[in-house]
Amino acid sequence: MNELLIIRNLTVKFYTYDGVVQALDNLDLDIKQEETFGLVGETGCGKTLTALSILRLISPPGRIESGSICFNIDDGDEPIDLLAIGEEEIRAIRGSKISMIFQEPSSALNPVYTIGDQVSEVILLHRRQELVNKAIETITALLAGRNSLVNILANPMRLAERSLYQKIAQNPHSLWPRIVGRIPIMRRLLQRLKDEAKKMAISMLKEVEIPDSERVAQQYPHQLSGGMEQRAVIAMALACSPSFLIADEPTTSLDVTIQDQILELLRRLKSERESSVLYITHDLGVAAQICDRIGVMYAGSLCEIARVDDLYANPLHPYTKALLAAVPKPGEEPHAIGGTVPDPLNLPSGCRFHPRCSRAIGMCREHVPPMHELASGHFIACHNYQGETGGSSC
Amino acid sequence: MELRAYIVRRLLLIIPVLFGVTLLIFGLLQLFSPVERAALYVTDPKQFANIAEVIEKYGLDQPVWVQYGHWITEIFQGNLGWSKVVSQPVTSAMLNFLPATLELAIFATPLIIFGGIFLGSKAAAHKDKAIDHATRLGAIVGWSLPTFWLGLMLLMVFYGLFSGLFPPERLSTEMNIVVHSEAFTQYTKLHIIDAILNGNGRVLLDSLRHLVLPVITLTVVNLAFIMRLMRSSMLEALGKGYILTARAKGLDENTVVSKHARRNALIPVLTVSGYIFAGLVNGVVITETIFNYKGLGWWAWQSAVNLDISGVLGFALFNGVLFVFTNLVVDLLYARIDPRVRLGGKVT
Amino acid sequence: AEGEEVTEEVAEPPIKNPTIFIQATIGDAETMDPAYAYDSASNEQIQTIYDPLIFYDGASTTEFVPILATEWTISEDGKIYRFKIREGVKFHNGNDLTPSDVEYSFERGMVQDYGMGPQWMIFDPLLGIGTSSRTDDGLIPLEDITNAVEVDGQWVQFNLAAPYAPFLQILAGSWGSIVDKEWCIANGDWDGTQASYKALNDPSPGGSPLQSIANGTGPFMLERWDAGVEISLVRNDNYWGELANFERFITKVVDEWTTRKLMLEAGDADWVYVPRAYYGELEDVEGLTVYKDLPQLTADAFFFQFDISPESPFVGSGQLDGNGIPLDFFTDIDVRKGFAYAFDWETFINDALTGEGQQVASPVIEGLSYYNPDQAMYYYDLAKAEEHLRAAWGGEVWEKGFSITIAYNAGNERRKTACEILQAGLFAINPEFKVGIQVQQWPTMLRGMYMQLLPVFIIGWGADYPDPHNFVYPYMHSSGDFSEWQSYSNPEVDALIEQGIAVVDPAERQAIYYQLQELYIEDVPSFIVAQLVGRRYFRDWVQGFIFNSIDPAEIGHVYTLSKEY
Amino acid sequence: MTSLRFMLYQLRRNPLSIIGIVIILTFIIIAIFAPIIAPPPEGHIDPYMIPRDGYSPIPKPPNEEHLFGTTEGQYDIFYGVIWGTRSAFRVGLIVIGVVLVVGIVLGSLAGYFGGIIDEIIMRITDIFLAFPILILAMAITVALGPSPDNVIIALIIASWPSYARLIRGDILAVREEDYVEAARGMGGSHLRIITRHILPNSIYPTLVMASLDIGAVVLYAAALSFLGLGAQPGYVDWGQMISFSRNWIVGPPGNPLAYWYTVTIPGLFILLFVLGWNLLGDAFRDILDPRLSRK
Amino acid sequence: MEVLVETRNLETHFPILKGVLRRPAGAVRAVDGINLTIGKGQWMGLVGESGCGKTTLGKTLLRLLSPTSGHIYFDVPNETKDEMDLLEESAANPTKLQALRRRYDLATYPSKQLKAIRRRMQLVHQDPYTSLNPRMRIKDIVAEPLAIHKLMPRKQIRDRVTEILQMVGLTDQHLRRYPHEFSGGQRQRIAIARALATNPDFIVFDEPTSALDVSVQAQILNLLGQLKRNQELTYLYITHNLTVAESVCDSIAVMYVGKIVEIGTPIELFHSPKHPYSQALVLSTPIPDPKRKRGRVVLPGEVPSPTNPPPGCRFHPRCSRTTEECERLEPELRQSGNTSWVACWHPLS
Ligand SMILES: Nc1ncnc2c1ncn2[C@@H]1O[C@H](COP(=O)(O)OP(=O)(O)OP(=O)(O)O)[C@@H](O)[C@H]1O
Ligand SMILES: Nc1ncnc2c1ncn2[C@@H]1O[C@H](COP(=O)(O)OP(=O)(O)OP(=O)(O)O)[C@@H](O)[C@H]1O
Ligand SMILES: [Mg+2]
Ligand SMILES: [Mg+2]
Repeated sequence: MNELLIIRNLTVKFYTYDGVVQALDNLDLDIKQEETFGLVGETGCGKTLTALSILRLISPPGRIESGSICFNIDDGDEPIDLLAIGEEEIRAIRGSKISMIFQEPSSALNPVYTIGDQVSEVILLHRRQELVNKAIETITALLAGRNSLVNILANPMRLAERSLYQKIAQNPHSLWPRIVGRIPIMRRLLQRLKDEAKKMAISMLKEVEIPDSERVAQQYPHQLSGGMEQRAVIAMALACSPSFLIADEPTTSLDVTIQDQILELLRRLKSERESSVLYITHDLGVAAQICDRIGVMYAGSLCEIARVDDLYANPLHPYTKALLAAVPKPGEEPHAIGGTVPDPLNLPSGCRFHPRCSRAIGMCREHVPPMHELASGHFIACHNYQGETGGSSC
Repeated sequence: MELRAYIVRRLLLIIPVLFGVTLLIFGLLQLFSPVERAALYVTDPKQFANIAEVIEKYGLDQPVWVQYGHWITEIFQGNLGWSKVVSQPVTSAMLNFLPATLELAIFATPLIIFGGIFLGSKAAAHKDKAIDHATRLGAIVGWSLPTFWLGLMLLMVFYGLFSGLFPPERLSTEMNIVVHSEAFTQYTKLHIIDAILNGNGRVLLDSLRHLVLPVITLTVVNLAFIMRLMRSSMLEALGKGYILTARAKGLDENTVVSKHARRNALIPVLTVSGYIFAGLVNGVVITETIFNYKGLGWWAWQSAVNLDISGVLGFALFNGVLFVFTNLVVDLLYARIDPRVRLGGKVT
Repeated sequence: AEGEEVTEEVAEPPIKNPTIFIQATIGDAETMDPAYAYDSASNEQIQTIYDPLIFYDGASTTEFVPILATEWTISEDGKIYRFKIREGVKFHNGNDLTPSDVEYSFERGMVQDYGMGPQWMIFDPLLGIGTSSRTDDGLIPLEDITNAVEVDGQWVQFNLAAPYAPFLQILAGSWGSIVDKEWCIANGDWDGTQASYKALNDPSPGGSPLQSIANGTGPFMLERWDAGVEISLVRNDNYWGELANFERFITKVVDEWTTRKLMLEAGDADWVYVPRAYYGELEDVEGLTVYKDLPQLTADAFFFQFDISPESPFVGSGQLDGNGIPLDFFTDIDVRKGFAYAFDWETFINDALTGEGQQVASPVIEGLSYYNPDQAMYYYDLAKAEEHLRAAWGGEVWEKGFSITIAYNAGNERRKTACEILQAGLFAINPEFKVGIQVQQWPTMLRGMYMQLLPVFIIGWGADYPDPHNFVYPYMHSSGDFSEWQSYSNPEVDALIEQGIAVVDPAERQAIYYQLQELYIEDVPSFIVAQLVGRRYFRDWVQGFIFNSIDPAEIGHVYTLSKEY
Repeated sequence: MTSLRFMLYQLRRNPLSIIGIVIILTFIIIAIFAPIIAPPPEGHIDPYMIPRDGYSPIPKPPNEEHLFGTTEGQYDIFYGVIWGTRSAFRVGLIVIGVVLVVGIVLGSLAGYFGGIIDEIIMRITDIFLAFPILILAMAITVALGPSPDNVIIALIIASWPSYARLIRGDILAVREEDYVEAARGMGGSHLRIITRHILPNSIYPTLVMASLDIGAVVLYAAALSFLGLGAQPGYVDWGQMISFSRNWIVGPPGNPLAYWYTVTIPGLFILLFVLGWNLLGDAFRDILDPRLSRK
Repeated sequence: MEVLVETRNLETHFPILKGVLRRPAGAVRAVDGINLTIGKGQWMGLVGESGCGKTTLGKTLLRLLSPTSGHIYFDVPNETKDEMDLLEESAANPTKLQALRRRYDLATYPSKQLKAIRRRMQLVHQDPYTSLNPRMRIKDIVAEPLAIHKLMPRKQIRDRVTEILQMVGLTDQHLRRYPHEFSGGQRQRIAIARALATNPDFIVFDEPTSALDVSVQAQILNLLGQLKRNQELTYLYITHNLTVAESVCDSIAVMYVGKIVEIGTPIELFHSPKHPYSQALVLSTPIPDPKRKRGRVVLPGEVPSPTNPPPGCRFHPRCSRTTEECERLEPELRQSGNTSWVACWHPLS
């Protein structure tokens, strides 16, 4: 399987008044084609930041300090470094090739626009060519229609529309739509595109199993339940069939039964579209259910990456182990991890987990453990396993 | 639909408020003793001989509620009393002076609102850049400026150094004669509009010239207010989740700001438009006074300093009513912009 | 020398608005109804729109020229005045002037008798001093009014209740304007009936049918009254006499001095009202003509309260213990004299009035008949003041000191300064003489005077007609406007005043008024702070200004003015 | 203590707020040392009345005797602006102080208890809020008669409703907070809940507004004085001093700016005073903004 | 088993105001007829989906909300309860009934009487970031209940505060700090300390760990278990996390739209749920074990609005076993085993 996304040495810092926060520290991560990669970890460990970095959406005072994020747009092409391309290019990728679902559906939707508007916005933006072609088709069909009075009156207008759309079709970057869009009355000429986009949006809503999607398209976010909102957000993210979908805790604010529905939906859509997913969660249960591979994060860096069965059956890193032990199980008291998550302004030296680690050795205090492959597909960053290959140590 | 009930409720609430407004105003009137109130009719001590007669004639020594009854009945008949300073009934004084103030407001309000919104969003979109600092500083200084002082400073410059460029009053003498001549029809009494309707460029130019200084004075302070508010609410809107969503969609920054952030940022701005209105009225009083621009504000000031109680109270009442209705309009606009209000769910 | 002349001619700017006379003043007219109007702004407009029977001859206040009356006679006993009415005069609406219009004008005035209007001046001579249409028993009979003025052919006769020396002066005022009977009745004014008398008597402000409309015989006609903004009069091209020099006469209300000043400097106004404080500012401005030292028939005075109300908050402890004054404090003449000597006229006139004023002894001020220029008066002399105050109240005042509060009306800086000067003078004599100064709203101050709350107050009187009676009565008569408030009463003075108005012989009158002036100084019920003298600033292209001290208009009669170099 | 130190730290960080602090401190010093900076002349009875040097109406330009010149009527501008600081503080602090107390009491009653009390109080505020502050204050001063005290009363009457409203709103928000419910669950009395839990957490926006409003109140008072509805002539009051300059805006034709000092100097004092409070209030707002405070 | 808390037909409705006059037009029936018995020393779990009324029930039990109808008995002998029921049925002696209710029925307590009982029951909120007054120091927060109830002189309060803080794993150093200086887990400990201050008998926990990370959640759960053992406490533990409830509770009540649909021990509930809703809940709970993929039945639809719940069994629109009976009649909560109750016409077996 090919790598879809390769993150190398990603470092993100926040320059706050109180000091510099090293939020991501030399993060390395590969995501393969058509896989679901889970990113788990406690609050504040940098999961969301990793996702935002991929889309280059980190806003001040945060800054991507170094690293590269290579993304394979189409099979075979040279992968491009998302951090090196221009603003225009990254915008063309956002929402069409890579899209994102946010944690809180109610805040991810703009309260003053209808669901339909918000979904069709992304379609209008990235699938213009398609829309234009469809529109031209419709107009041509209309022009060929019967010579009724209405048609006679409307045809000149339609001709103008068609020539405008043809101009756009010939040159997608043509300035025409922008010019026309600015002029109040002329704006109507673009209405057909919007209508087409609306139609596509509605079919998209249908696809995410929203009942009565025509009506929902005309509703405002506050009129929907959390589960429906999240479906709308998913529809928005998938509207342009991205090859890479980032889902940042998409079910955390939902109930288990609804969560179940959403997970099922994501699973289905993913397999239908053959895309890759970066699934961020802090729920180890959910991760176990949906991911192919999992990366465990702690305080801005990854400590273990493994296939899902491998990780749950055979966790190696002390943090992973502790995390799994902390999950409540019937009949037994959960095992707590001692200590607290470090202050991001004041990260411990060496391995960031060492103050809480029962197996910390002298080296842990001074050196950051590098990530290495212990068994095939099982990566770990811990001094305890340095030099070993394969097998388990405990 | 809930919205309709909401509007009806708002309209019904206006009744007790207006009733309270009349009570408050009448209460203020009671701060004067009967002799003093009678003396309000007196401009010269020689007229004072008949004071007892005046007290009796106007029933100034009657019980408060009887007086209130009379007063409110008169008000219901549209009689707000006699405005001494302009020698006409208060109602017709208001009608006569309204066009001038309206003309001022017609120019100042869009400047304030659109200017404030534009600059505020610009500043927020370029947070911590030079333009942001400049607007912030401008806003805070502008907001601290005493209107009357600004007016006087403008006077100092434009009457003293560039005298004649932006003259006082509403029209020059010649143009005033033109406006009142038979050849010129006063459709609206708003000179600008009338000039356009009559196709008279000279009147148009002249009245514009006369508007410049008052409009500047009126605009600066309120513009600063809106600008500040817009900036902060824009910043807040820009921090919301849906902005991130919009960016993640691949929208360019301009669209993100103008489509997604601005509309939401406008909501808090709208809720304070009542204050803008109040600011305008406050400003109008001072501005018109300074520039001898004969409008409602000038009249209110004249009434106040000349103790023309009917004038002051009439103006206050007029304002009260206008303000209550302005707020109603604001509420409706609010409902228009924010679907959460329009479609129920957040109506409080 | 030749070159110089040329430059001078070039320096003369072209006349702005040559066919219009524009004045900028403060305060708008209150009404256009001649019977109702009692403020100079209204009077000024009315006297250009309407004509009286007679008018002052130029600057004189005692000589008259015929206007709507071509001739007049006064009976021997001074009780019957007859006027022959001019023929061929038309009102602005085209109606002819008839003697019955004249009769109607005066009777209508008395019928209306606005409580705070000028009609007392008509009632006084025609129906006896102190009368008005309203009595405790209701309105006086209509016959009393209609009998007072009678038409006799082309003549109109006034039947006076008693001789009344200044009657002609009264007729020359704007309340003597002649209105069009027919037009008035058509506009809802008095139609001669009792019912209409009742309905129209003592209207509320603005309640007169003629409030904002006008139809006179005067040289100008009311074109537009934009209340609070401006009044525009146009020339009456059918005027019976010579036509006025201007097509329009515009009066703008401009409260802001700076604006008025700029208007005058730019020539946008031909005359503006200049508060005396700003005389200096116009001193060196080119293109202006100034008329100086014009005595005004108005005088401010400090009044002492002889019987302070026990409710007064201005008497401190209410006792002579250094922290207040007793309620009858000013009944001691030494106190009054001490106060009078403690006032520094020189400073007041030179500083506060910038020299534009003069000290006068009594209410009979310069410009009135029988003014005695040689009357002795008080002067600033702290030693004399001390002498009197030491003597006052058996020396107790000096020993314990006192504390009082004096009041002036808000907005009158001149009076405030006068109070401060008095305060400083008394303080300089004895630091225990503490005078507080209280600013009061006009109605509050009126109430204070009326209810006798104010121990000392400063206020002034302006002439209604140029006769000493109009001044001695309010200042000195026990039922005069001010002296009644003061509870000042001197039977000798009262008798003299009543005699003074009833005699016709000028010599006799002179003796009486000289004696009153003397008595005023002796008694010091109040003391005059100053008689103002004023200035008029015109554009230099305005010609024909005639100063008459009684003229309500500061520009004089616009009819006499013209614009030319 | 910690939060105070934190606040000071934040204040220090913001250069504009430093300027604000410096301005206000300067004014405080001026107000305290007014008798030393501008000593009243001997025999001057009331130090709150500006001493006059003669009675001439024509202003005199700055000279040795009168540092900032004199206004019309020969009131000393320097003395006036220095002592005017005191009356500015007096108006600002008294009005805001009283309004805060009234607003807190009524706002708490309305916000905490809700129901009919709320309805009544809010309708009353509606009535008052139907008037722009300046207009209502204008009407009240006219009715009470102009004097510095009446200006204060008028401004209090005109401005308490907005405070009551603001506090009510904030209390409504805080009333539903979990810690308030926790206090109720412990059996805490209404008074205790209001004073210990609700007010400390809802009062800050109001305090910010109050600090901003001190400037605004002084502006209103000055505007009233300017319109001739404030103190009696000669009282140490900036607004009134500007009104003295009103007829001297434009000098004689050759020298239009001859009397610049009469309007510029008192105006600058007002501007700086208001600006100082605004800067300070702004800084406070930034600091107390929950989004900016540390987690 | 000795009963500590018992509710009978407890209902809490929130009126919905509508129209011009803001008249009530319907109600949110958040708690709609609940009979729940919690034994002394029991750790009772309450699970259900968002909005089903868990919090409302918890708060009503503590009388932080006033019930619309029904009775709440706190530490009342069974005989008294029965007596009251009898009296009510017979309507024989209304005055006596009223007197008894005044005395024993928490639902009718006036606020004065409530204060006394508040000492004995406490609430711990879901979000430790909002449940502590940000402007009070820790020592004042924990001391506040003691001060309110004037349980001890001032001097002793300090010692007691230290003692309680130690009990929840905090030290003296923390006394003078403000809440924002603590992490979420520590804050929740402080909230627990505050609840413990007055030595209560009964504590309601409203999702105390849902805002916390798993590792911290484990700490808190351990602490709760420990405290319960040492202090003889009774818990009502509200959660939507079934795994947590399963691991710690003695008994679990499942709530659906204002009603309790099933009560049982964790083992019963997880291994043989009787109500189809409980079953769906159990099945949709993700298990942190990729190998244990359950037989998945995705529950269709959403939780109905409590404003107008479906007639009959509230679950019938989402249930696969619906019959005509379910649509018409509302099932009662019936005992189905020793420790289990269920409200279903067709319970699973
Ligand atoms: N605006 C900011 N200023 C300072 N630090 C920030 C900012 N935003 C994020 N960080 C830092 O970045 C770290 C990672 O944040 P991120 O949102 O990626 O965490 P997360 O793992 O997604 O947590 P959660 O599970 O709560 O969503 C945080 O610990 C915080 O210290
Ligand atoms: N004060 C209130 N006024 C009106 N409705 C309320 C109020 N409090 C709660 N509700 C409604 O009552 C229902 C039950 O709410 P409750 O908070 O008890 O649910 P919950 O089970 O605790 O949910 P969650 O898991 O989200 O905390 C909800 O529909 C809610 O909207
Ligand atoms: Mg996150
Ligand atoms: Mg809850």
